[in-house]
Amino acid sequence: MAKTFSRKRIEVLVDMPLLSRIEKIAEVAGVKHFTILPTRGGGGTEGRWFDDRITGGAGTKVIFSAVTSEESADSMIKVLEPLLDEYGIVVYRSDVEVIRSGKF
Amino acid sequence: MAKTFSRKRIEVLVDMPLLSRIEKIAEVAGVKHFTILPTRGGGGTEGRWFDDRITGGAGTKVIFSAVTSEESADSMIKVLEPLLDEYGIVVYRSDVEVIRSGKF
Amino acid sequence: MAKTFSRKRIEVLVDMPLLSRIEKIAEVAGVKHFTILPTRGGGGTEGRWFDDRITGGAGTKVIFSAVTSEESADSMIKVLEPLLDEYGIVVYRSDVEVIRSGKF
Amino acid sequence: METFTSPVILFFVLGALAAFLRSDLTIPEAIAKGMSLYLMAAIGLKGGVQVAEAGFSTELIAAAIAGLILSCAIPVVMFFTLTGFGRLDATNAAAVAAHYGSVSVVTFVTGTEVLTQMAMPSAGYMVAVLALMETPAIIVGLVLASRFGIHRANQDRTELLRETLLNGSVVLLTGAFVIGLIAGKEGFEPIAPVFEAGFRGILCLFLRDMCRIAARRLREARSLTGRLVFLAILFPVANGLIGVALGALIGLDVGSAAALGILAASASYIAVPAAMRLALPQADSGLYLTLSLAVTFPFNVIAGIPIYAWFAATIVTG
Amino acid sequence: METFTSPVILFFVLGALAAFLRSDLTIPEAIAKGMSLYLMAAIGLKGGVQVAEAGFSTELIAAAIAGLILSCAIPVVMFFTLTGFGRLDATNAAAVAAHYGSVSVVTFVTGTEVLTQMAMPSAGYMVAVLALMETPAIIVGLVLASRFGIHRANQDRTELLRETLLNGSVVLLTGAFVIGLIAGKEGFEPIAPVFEAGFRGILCLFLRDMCRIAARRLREARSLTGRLVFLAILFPVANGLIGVALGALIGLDVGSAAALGILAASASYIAVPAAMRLALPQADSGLYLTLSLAVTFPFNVIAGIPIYAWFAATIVTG
Amino acid sequence: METFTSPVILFFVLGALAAFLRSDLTIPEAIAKGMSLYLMAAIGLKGGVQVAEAGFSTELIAAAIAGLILSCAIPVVMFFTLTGFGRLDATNAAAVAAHYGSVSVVTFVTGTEVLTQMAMPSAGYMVAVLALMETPAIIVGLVLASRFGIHRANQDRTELLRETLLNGSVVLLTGAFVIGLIAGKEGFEPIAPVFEAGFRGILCLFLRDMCRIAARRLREARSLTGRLVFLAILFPVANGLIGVALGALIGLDVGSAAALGILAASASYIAVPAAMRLALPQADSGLYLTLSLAVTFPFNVIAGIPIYAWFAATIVTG
Ligand SMILES: Nc1ncnc2c1ncn2[C@@H]1O[C@H](COP(=O)(O)O)[C@@H](O)[C@H]1O
Ligand SMILES: Nc1ncnc2c1ncn2[C@@H]1O[C@H](COP(=O)(O)O)[C@@H](O)[C@H]1O
Ligand SMILES: Nc1ncnc2c1ncn2[C@@H]1O[C@H](COP(=O)(O)O)[C@@H](O)[C@H]1O
Ligand code: NA
Ligand code: NA
Ligand code: NA
Repeated sequence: MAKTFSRKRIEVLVDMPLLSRIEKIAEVAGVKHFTILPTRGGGGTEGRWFDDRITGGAGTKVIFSAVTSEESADSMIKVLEPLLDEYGIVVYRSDVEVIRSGKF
Repeated sequence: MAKTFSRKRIEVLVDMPLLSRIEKIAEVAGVKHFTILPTRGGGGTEGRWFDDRITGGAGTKVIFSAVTSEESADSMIKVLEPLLDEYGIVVYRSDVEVIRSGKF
Repeated sequence: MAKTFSRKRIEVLVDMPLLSRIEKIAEVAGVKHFTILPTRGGGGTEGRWFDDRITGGAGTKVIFSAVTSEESADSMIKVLEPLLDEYGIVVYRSDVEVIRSGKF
Repeated sequence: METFTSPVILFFVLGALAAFLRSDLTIPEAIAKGMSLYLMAAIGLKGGVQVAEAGFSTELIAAAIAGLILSCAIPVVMFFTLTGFGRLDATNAAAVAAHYGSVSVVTFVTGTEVLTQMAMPSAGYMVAVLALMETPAIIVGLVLASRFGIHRANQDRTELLRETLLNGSVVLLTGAFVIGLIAGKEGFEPIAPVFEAGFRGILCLFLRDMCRIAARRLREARSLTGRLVFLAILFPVANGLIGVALGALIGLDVGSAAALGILAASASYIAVPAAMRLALPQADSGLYLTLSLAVTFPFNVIAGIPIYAWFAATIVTG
Repeated sequence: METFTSPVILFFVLGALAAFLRSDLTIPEAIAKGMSLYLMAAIGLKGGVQVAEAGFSTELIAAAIAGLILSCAIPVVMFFTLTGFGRLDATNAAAVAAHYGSVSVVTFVTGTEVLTQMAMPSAGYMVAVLALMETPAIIVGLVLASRFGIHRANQDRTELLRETLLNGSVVLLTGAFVIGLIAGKEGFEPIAPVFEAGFRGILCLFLRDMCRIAARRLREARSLTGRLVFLAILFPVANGLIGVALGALIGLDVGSAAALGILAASASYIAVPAAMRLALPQADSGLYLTLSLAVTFPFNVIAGIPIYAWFAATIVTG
Repeated sequence: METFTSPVILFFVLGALAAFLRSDLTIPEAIAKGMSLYLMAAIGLKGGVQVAEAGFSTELIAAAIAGLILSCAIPVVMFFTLTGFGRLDATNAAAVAAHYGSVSVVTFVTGTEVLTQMAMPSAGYMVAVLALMETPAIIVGLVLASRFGIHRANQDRTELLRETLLNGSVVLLTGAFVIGLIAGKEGFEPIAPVFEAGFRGILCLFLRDMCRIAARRLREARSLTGRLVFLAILFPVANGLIGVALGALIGLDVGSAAALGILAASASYIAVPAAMRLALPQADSGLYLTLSLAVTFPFNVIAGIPIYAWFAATIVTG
């Protein structure tokens, strides 16, 4: 078996205009590396939505995704928790294995 | 460590025209919140494919992704299982942690 | 609980021009099924980047994502490890459950 | 009457039909956004070239001041109506009010097309008024929210101000206007084919899609009440008529007075939603987008524009 | 001959070349889809304007009936040939057959361009025939599948019917046609630049890309057999010649008879695949898309259209 | 002077402004890519049609040979300057050098627009020279890297060669040129509206966006040193002047000599980065893209092109 190190992947589904806020929170929490993923739509308590760019991104959601240490993921979650409702974000994290411990 | 609750993330890779079917199955299984992710291509037993919109979506796949309770994920999987071949879908699920238990 | 089999999901974040290399490595490692996901940007040691297609894809990253057996994931990781720096790729894997053991 | 056989409006109706029938042929988002950029660059340029031709005038300045006054006064009146009759909380009321103080580029463009067809074209400087009216309402809305609603002290104000004032659509519109001013008619000629010829055709396709999205949004809307829908139709009419009257008062020609009414009546669905999502994240984005995009926008295109045009034709004495 | 030096066809060949050389410059999907929408809106409008000019005629009705008959008869004949000679199971045969009973918008558009260049333009009402022929074959295909193949009782029929009849391309095509009818020549003029001038250029770029995708699909195809490829070339020729003959029989002019042949010969790759994926998910989508998009489509553009045009010129007596 | 009131250049400046103000209105990537394809198809066609008109000439062959020599010699000289004065390692120096030996389509197109406006248009065959100059520098760069830098024996050479020679932009440019040659002026006419009229307008929008991306890249750049930025401005000037001189020497007309200078001065940001990422993955892609796209490209558009044009006007005796 390949030697791997365990890390956390944290994902935040967020409205486009609020992405820069999430990036700042991540930086403060020590999450320096991240990737932004697009979405095409979804459904929830507020009904079905689609990625319509008519509104110039105000109605579009993206996923902020970062593989990071448990501590950084923890401190990021702590900052995000009080903002969950206000920002309308969805946050979850999962276990991943990485090849090298240094980079994450 | 931040207090979190464990949930399941279920992902279904499905052809665009069949997405509405998956959404209906999810709703019946109690999965009320989901997000749709785009893909750009892939490869499998049927060869390499690309997201060509010439065919108006008939040849495009998207990922139905939902974080939900183990029970809902279970009942969704049970409905999907007999349809795997017919619909040509790929289904898998994984463990995730969420911050609040209520929403999922 | 639905009967499932455990597999590995391996994800490789890679620059568009190098994707074909990753596909070849995957094939040799026995990973025959994969899906390509788009990204919209990110940030790391080299600064913030965006998916600008001006450069015809040279500056765009995609995610190679495959659900596969532990052995295949392992052998893929072994081939990728020495290439991590040179290719500037990010690799991680996680546990997933699949419904049928045959297909993966 | 003629308005209704114009392909521009017919395509809009087709979009509405397609949406209510849940027909699925959508314009890809990238194309929609590209067309939106194109429309802004094109009207900016056209307006600038026209002003370069006609020269600056007192009407220009009067129209600009009138526009600014409207975009500050409208949100205040709306805010109190929304919290009172509309039963909205202060934060949501402020967010919605800001949308109606600002303007919609596509409504304006459709309006100028209709006015031109009715042989009462608006002056080129109205594009400058359009650009001026985009942002002040955002600031008024935020002031209202912080005074009567949730006050967030730890707001990053400079970030917000930059986002608001340097909003992409404002920069593009103003930039294209200035380019049109500098380049003038001769400079514009070589690039005219793209910016002039394509204009109405693109507008057709765009309206078809806007309407489809508006209808879909309406179908999926949840937090809408009858009172709010009523206000989202009443306000454009009131604002529109007041705008036309103000235009007539300050001596604008009939087309420009009608255009000022259209600007007053229209509600933003690009610049303001983005700013509100950032500055007032706790406000319900589904609500303000639905009111602005799915109620007021189609109302203005179908019924509002002819009303304001007719009113202008009635009160402005040639 | 001239056909082959036309830029429209040359760009198609360039696309084929680029694809077989595995050159990678692809049109982004959003643009491709946008161009496809544009082509449909443009031909719909043009056809409607032409009918508004020429008025309704008995030929229009005759052509419509002939088109409907063709789109119902073709799938039945094909179904039995595919299950027999083609060795396909009933479900796959039904799915493939439905594609050939329906039509391809881009083949039609390329065909009308070629016909115009050959000085035998087709009548404006052929666009209406095109719209009419899009969907009936889907229903015929599904009836065949449920009679001879897997019968799925728990099908959601209303959903399927809506998807099929209100398919986006049908709605856009029909809608644009009706708009053209209502607006007429004068209404069309202001929007003509986008819809007329751009036409052939866009078609060039689009064909380049279609061909690239077709060739890629062919390279990656797995379930293709020689017999199926043979049928995917034989059927367009047979259908095309029958279509032309039928057109001549009912008294269409030479261009319209050729256009009817082109419609009969062409196979759908937008509306039908989407409907089949939904209604017959167990059918192999790789198979029907490859036959329609990668075999029949290029065959028609390169060889089929000239053949049908020549046949029409031969049998229709001026 | 006139250059600076041209809308083409003004839109570029608007893009720069928007980017430095961090305004966010970006052209969607799909549209940007579509416009890039459009520009290549359009100049290819135009060039081909012009050569079809004028016929092949000795100047064409002389210009082609001069272009090839420049694209092979420039990377060699740059490589040693970059490893010496620039303090880069051999691999990065080779990657950067290859970019400057190759060419930028948008710089060329902007240049020909400016030259046409200055009444010194370049000959149609310069498009062929552009296509010829795209790839040789890649091979030179790789030879330099394997001789002086990391030598990777297990490289998949055929894959790389195919990627390089059949690079999409080369195929499209060459293909469109050949189509223009075959179709000639009459064949081009029906498709001209899209490819000619739209040209400058699209260029405006594209430049606006290019500049925005360049400025963003510059803001985010990390591995840039003063010495490298200096070289990224010095080299275009030197290469451009040498290119013009060579053009004058071999007897090109004033416009074509200026165009050869522009080609020599410009640096690739599409074909070469993709090839380098594949062939020299260990080279820093942030570095070469920033130098080429964010330093040299804007320098050439704003200052370089007028300089080379002026130099050509000075030394070429009519
Ligand atoms: N559990 C979940 N899994 C996946 N996506 C979710 C989930 N909850 C919310 N979302 C996404 O977030 C959006 C807003 O959620 P809500 O606030 O519940 O309407 C939804 O439309 C979904 O796209
Ligand atoms: N194990 C897997 N991991 C990721 N993607 C998969 C997997 N299996 C199938 N796919 C995707 O599903 C498509 C169809 O799979 P198949 O039916 O095996 O051809 C493939 O082209 C892949 O894009
Ligand atoms: N731990 C991580 N999680 C998510 N994305 C990452 C991570 N590390 C790197 N990336 C992505 O890979 C890109 C290059 O990483 P770097 O080499 O650190 O600059 C970054 O811009 C991110 O988009
Ligand atoms: Na307003
Ligand atoms: Na047919
Ligand atoms: Na060069």
